[in-house]
Amino acid sequence: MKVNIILFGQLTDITGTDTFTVEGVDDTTGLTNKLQDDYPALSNSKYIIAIDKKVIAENTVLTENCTVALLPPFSGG
Amino acid sequence: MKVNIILFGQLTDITGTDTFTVEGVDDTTGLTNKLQDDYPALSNSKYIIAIDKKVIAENTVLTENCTVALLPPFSGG
Amino acid sequence: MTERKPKNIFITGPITPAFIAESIQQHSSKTTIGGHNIFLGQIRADVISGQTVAAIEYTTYEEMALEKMHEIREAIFAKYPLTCMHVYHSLGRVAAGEISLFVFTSSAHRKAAIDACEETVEKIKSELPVWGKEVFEDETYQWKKNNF
Amino acid sequence: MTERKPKNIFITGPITPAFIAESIQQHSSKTTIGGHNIFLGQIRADVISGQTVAAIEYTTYEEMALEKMHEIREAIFAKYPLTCMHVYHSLGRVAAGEISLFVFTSSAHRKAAIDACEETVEKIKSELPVWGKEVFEDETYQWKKNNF
Repeated sequence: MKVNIILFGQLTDITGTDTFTVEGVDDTTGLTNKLQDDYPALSNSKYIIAIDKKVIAENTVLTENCTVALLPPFSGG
Repeated sequence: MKVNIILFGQLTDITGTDTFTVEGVDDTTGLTNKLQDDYPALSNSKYIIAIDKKVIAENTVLTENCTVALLPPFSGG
Repeated sequence: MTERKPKNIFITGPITPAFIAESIQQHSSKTTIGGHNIFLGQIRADVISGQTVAAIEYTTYEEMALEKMHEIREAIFAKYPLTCMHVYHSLGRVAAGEISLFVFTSSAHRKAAIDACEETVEKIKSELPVWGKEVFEDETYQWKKNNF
Repeated sequence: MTERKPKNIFITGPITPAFIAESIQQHSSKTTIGGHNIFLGQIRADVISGQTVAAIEYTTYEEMALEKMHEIREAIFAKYPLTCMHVYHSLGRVAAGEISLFVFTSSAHRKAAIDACEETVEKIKSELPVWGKEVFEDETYQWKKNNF
């Protein structure tokens, strides 16, 4: 299963990119574990997760081709 | 003793003028009694009194040539 | 704190959007400001017993009003960490849809500007010797009453 | 109540005083309005460890931000008797002294416009997926943190 990842703000300083795809993960816990393996600095970062623009509060099953956004604390205005 | 009277807002509809002078009154109670004799509709009007721009809360002695303002409820803005 | 001298707040006729824009523009050099709050009072075309308000005509006891506004300003600056505050009020005739009151506060962080603006508007409405005469389309009128 | 569709709130670069004036002017035909409240966010030239902020560069998750703004707008209209509300937020680079946020509420009586404006500003700061990058004069940067 392929999911699309997008990152914002200070998280892009860690990954060096703001969009990529990940394969072989089933849920958000699996995904964040994989991302923290690939980018260890992510484990020290504060962020929330949105799947297809809806913020989730707990581990959630992913669906084929969904978009998972990693959102650091908002700082608009 | 002569005092200067100025009126504002709806009070000028009663007096037909906004400035005049009054003689022969010693304090604000004497003054308002005289004004209400001259303009009976004033006794049904709500207003506060300022002497030389300072609002007074109780009967106050007048001084020669002072300015007494009759101020109906404010409605700016 | 430097003393702030009474300044004139009265403008003859309506306060224009261009005047407001210019006032905003003048703050672009004050780079300690993080938030501005603006209140604008606009004349409503209220319908009262079938008559529509066409304009409000404002009068004031100017000397007393400027002294009172100075007091209000001093009290607001003493209470809130403001960078600046500007107040303008119309005198004379202001038509329905036009602006008659402009209160503009600025501060480093938004809370002070927001709270100071609201408090200043309330004080202007309740403490400033200004009177509005609601003139109907047929030139009859009634005296405006403020609600608190 | 008529449904309000998500509308774009984003403007590339600063929000100009002329744009604000035009927005105010457009309300002169709405003669049920008695009070407008406007909040403007301006970029501060903060000094951090000897470095001065020259600009903030804003980015957003636009699709999500517009949906969220739509939700905020619906909630505000459900809570307050507003005549209208307009929100604009900058994207891209906004220099110190320039304006990056413009929230504009209008109502028949002032209280609704004032309260709705403040609540909307707080929601924008805490709920909209927008990020600010504080760029210093030497083009180094740090990520902005909002205070609540």
